[in-house]
Amino acid sequence: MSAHIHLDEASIQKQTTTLNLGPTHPATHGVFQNILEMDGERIVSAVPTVGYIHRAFEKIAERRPYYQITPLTDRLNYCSSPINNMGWHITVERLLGIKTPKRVDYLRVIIMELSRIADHLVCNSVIGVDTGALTSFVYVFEFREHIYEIFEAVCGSRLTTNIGRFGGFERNFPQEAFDKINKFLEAFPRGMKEFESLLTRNRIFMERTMGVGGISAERALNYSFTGPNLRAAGVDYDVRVAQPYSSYEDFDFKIPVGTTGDVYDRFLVRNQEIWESLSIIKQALEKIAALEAADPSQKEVFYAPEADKYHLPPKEDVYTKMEALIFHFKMVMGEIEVLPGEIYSAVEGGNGEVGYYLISDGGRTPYRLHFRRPCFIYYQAYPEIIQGSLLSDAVVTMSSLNLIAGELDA
Amino acid sequence: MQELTNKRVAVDRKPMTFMERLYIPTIIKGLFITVGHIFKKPATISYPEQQRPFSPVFRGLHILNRDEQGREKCTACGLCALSCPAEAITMEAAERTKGEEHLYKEEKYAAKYEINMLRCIFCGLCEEACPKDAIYLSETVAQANYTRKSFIYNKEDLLIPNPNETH
Amino acid sequence: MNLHQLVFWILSVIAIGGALGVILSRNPVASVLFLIVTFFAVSGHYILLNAQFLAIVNIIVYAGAIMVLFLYVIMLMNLNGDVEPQKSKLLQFAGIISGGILFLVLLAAFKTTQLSTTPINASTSIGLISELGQVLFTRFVFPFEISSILFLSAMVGAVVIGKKD
Amino acid sequence: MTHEQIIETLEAAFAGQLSDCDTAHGISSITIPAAANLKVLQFLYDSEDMQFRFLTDLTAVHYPNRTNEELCVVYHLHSLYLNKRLRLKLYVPVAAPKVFTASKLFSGANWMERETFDFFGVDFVGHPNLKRILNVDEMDYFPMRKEYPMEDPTRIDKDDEMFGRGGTIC
Amino acid sequence: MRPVQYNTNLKMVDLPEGHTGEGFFATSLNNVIGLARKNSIWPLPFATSCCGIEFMATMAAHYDLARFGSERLGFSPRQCDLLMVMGTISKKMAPILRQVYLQMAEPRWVLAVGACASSGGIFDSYSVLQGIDQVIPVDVYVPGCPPRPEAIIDGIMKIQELVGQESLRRRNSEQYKGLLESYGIQ
Amino acid sequence: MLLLTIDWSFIIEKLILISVILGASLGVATYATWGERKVAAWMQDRKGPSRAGPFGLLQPIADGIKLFFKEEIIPTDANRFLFILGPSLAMLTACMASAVIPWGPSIELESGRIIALQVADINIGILYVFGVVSVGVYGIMLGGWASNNKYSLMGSVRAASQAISYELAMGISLIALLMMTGTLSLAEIVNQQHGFWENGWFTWNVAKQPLGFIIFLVCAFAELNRAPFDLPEAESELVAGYHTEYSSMKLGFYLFAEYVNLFISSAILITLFFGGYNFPFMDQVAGSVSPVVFSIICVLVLLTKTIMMILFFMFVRWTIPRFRYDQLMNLGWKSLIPLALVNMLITGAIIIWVLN
Repeated sequence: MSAHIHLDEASIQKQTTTLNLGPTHPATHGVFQNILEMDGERIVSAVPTVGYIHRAFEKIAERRPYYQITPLTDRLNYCSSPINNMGWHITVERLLGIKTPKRVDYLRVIIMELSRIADHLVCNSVIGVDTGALTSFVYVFEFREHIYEIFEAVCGSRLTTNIGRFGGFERNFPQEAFDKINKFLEAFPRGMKEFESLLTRNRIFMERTMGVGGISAERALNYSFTGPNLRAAGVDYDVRVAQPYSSYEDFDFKIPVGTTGDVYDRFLVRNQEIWESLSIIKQALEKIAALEAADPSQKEVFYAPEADKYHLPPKEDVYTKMEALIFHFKMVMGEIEVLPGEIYSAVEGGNGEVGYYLISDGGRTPYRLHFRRPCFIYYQAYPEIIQGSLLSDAVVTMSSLNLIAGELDA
Repeated sequence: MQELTNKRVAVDRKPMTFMERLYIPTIIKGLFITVGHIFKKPATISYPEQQRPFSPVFRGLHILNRDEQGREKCTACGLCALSCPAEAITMEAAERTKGEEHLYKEEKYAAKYEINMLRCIFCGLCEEACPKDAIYLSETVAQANYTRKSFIYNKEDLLIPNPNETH
Repeated sequence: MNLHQLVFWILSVIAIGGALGVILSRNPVASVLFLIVTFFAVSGHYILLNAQFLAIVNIIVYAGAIMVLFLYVIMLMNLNGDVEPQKSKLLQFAGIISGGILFLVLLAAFKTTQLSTTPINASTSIGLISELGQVLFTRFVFPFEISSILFLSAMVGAVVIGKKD
Repeated sequence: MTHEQIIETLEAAFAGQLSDCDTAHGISSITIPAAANLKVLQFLYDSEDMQFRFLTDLTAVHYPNRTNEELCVVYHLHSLYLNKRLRLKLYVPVAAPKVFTASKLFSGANWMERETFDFFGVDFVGHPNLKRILNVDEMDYFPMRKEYPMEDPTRIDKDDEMFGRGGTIC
Repeated sequence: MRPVQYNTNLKMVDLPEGHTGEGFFATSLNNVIGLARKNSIWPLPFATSCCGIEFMATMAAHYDLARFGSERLGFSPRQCDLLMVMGTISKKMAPILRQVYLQMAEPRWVLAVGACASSGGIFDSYSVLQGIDQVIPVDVYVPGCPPRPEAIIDGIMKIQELVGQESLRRRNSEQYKGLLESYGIQ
Repeated sequence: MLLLTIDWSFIIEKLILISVILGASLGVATYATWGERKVAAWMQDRKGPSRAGPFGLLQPIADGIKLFFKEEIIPTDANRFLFILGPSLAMLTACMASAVIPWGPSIELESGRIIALQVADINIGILYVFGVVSVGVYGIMLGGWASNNKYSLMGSVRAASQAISYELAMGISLIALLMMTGTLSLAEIVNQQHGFWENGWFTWNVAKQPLGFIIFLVCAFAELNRAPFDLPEAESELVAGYHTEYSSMKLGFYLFAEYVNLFISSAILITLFFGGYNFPFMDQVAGSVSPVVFSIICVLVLLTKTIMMILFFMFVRWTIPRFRYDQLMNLGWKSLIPLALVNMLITGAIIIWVLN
């Protein structure tokens, strides 16, 4: 008879055992490691380890021309890559002082809100999966598939979109994209209601999430929480409202806030934000229609006119005109004129404030680019949040924080 | 915490009603939804028998363009390789010699043109960078394969069929 | 030897072997498993006596519930040969002496008992549930109720102990 | 309160210690001496009419050309009360990059400082657990410093021909 | 716009050597087992990043990996047949990946999904492993960043092809042992 | 006593019956795995297995063959004997419980010989089932513990405590039923539910004991370790729970035992509460067909009902989230047991004051 599970002296003394949760545990999204000190099923303390998919984004960004950083940002929070793309573009535009036309802003808002919906859907359905309700997850993915189709119609790619360029978009939205958006807006509310009624008022789900993984507003602020996780704790801080970008000030929407910051609050806040995003998309479509009705030439506006210096010339000109060809070469080489400067600019990502701290020395590549990654910040509060809760709670808490590994580890 | 904006609205977190405490009514409600889905048409597209239509701008496997006379358009300027964030494109330029006008459109051409599809991230920057209308990303999904070598697509794999030869 | 006797002997061997296994095996988990085997053999004996109810209750309660709890505790305590403190030689010697004395006493007691030569010629339904219930609630109603009070107090005690301060 | 007023208040409190105060792209940027970082942060945190109680971000920048102040540690603070952002910078020499830790004031600074240590080797004095966070513990250099190339110099596994680098890209 | 819609020059490669040991003369038992195995590939999703999300889409209603008998995800390496590595594997993660591979029961297959897992993709940096085939043997690579679900299904079908034709003796063959030894396994 | 007189034809008859029942329950269980995958797929707007044979019907066979030919791994630190004993016990107990289920009415042959479609009509049939089920937990416990893995250990600890807790409520809820039927024999209980409607009320026990049925059903979910009570193998928490370390056919046994159990418990539920093989207008049908055909109809009725029950188990599994450990214990000890006790008291009161 072999000796069974070995415990070290210290844990025998304390009557606890250590449990290694992750990095390949199904609940840890494949990359987080937690060394839990357990008393039965109760967690006494947790030591998280990160960095299992550290990819050196910031180092790579220092060696790439500005336009080649867009694909990098895709892979930060890959559940809502377009927001990251546009956050990066807005950062550079702010540094360059480009003013984007309203139509571009609204188109961006549509894309960003669609990706916010996609992001929140993943998070909330993964809470469902971690509590054992798999079916809602599959329903949700049907609608994510619709959103993917919209992205694909706009830019040709589903997940890592590389959507948009400095000053606007690569090309105008095809009619197909608008049709798909309208179809989505029609079909989605019913599916969303189904999703909500499967979980929201289900007693098993409520009891599993209420009072679990809570964090007070003070602690959340002290930990620099942002986004839905901060709002669930009761602080109505939203970058879209506090420091509007991309004409968010034109839109009328609410900021849902919770009270206790527990898993259930986060779930509800995200669900509510999905509804708000839907209303924003509808408003944006109306505003675009109004713009186009007032001035039919608006239909062709998809990038800022003064961004000509930073936007690739039209292909026809490149094929035919010499100046355009030379300019095209310069652009692709990355020789655009970016003035030396320093900027911090933030957008409300699917998961909180995504910040870009960019230092330019006037060269072809950024001198330094630092990403403020909300997940990185949430995860360090994780041990404090789960202390004293059960193993099952820890799992649900992790998914409710919506930790995206790519964003966390950079 | 004081209010920062006038846009805040609290989420609906009302306590459970008696019916909800009984478990069973909500479970039955849930069952109605999920069982109802049994009678819906499945959303599944039976790939590979059925193909899902890709958008016309889809970024898939690359193609190298020819002009109407079947000449290769690529002039080996290297912009695509330069703009590739994954550094997946390799090319070697060569001068067109006399008698090759029917093969190559420009005076320079790519003697070797290779894309490492394993490295490629299908971002479409090469297509944007091309000043000669030569490289495009097609509506084809790159195939899975057994060896790493088989992902080096060379010029022959990328060139579109010659319009003069096929007919 | 008829079939009945054959089964009896087989079950007896299993029961005694299992019982020996309980005390001889070094591993507590194995001991528990041997005990379960013993219970099954004893239940077999009950069935031979046509006491099916007793047999199955023996399995449900002892093998199915109590031994599960035993096993549960033993698993969690992670007992094994390394952890178990070695008993001193003196203690082992004392154990042998006292065990031997107990054995002698038992032997003496059995020697004087008269084996009833006539088998109990009760109805075949003696071990069945309805008969058992009749007897329990009429002849043995007082001990039955007393024992239920005993169990109740044991439960209260367990709750009190189990409650954390 | 405007950015100018914030800077004025700070200058009044820390006379002669601040430098390079300017406001661009909606953020005031102030350079403070390395030794005074905790005092400034505490002052901003405690000040009732500013309430800079939210540490948005903490990182570092490496300027190899600035002698004796090669590493620049950058704090981004946010006052939710004023809805204003503030950038604090401090410079330390790369030979002895010692900065006091802000993790006592902001719990969130803990990992941000570990990350900065991991990337740049900034030594946060008083940090409860200053060790590498994203990279493997065995790593013996600070990869984000400018002198290190993007690729791992110790790598032997690279096959240039396979990775599209063997050709002649101009 | 594009001159043609599709690239028709898709590269096809024959099965790698050593899989079809008995070749044409495979016994019928071999065939039956191969058929069974190929229709019951339980994947172990080693999903670290973006490709994991696309994998979820593959599992979901529109693509439904269940059609291939592969919907039973096992998170315990012992129970799975196919290790699907999806996403960037950093140097910190590499030993763990290897450990998971070692814990799997034979016969086991490895599918490298996406550019990062197959070759490192755009992350040619100090911290990223340039392809998982440096630590474990890979059977099929799926290109794309992330690959569309179609491509992932394609990869699984390639694996099926491999599984269906694999001879029962392959795992005991000298060639296979040599392959594992070249990775320092056993 | 049966054992004293050896009636060879009787033994042969029983042997045939046992092998048929075993074969049938294994077959149903096999296709229950297929059914589960299909049901899950349909509920999720998917198609489900479709490539292995027509409609994916060969899927379970493919899984079986694959598992059979997979490498056996016994972890070095595991207790070898118990590691193998675990799945064997699980499979054994799963198959044993089917012995007392009456699959159809007795067939009276022309020779006068009566063939009972029940392996053993012991007069304590229900208790026998309980006995087998209570032993069944050893399979999971031993397997989980012997694996020498902390997740497995937690899974087996959860399984044991869950089984013990819910057996109590299950037993008490059944006592109320037994008070009404006055017998422990399953054959007798089924006979009492003859037909469908009699004396102005339904004959099936579900109409007489609705509360008892619900409690029994919930406990059956718990005993089966099925969602929402699948804590012992909770995928997102314990990786694969007690069978984390199992590979190959030993894993197959565990997975398969779960489905055999599912089939048997559904059959028992049907027998106890939904009239077993009884169906409306059965007397009329019995009058118009030969006894053998009638028996076959009865068996088919029972199987249909059982399959409906299995489907119900599956629907629930794919709909609701999983309980947490403390919720599970609260539900068992603080809700179900008191409810079952109340149910028992009410039943007793009704029997004494209303029915007499």
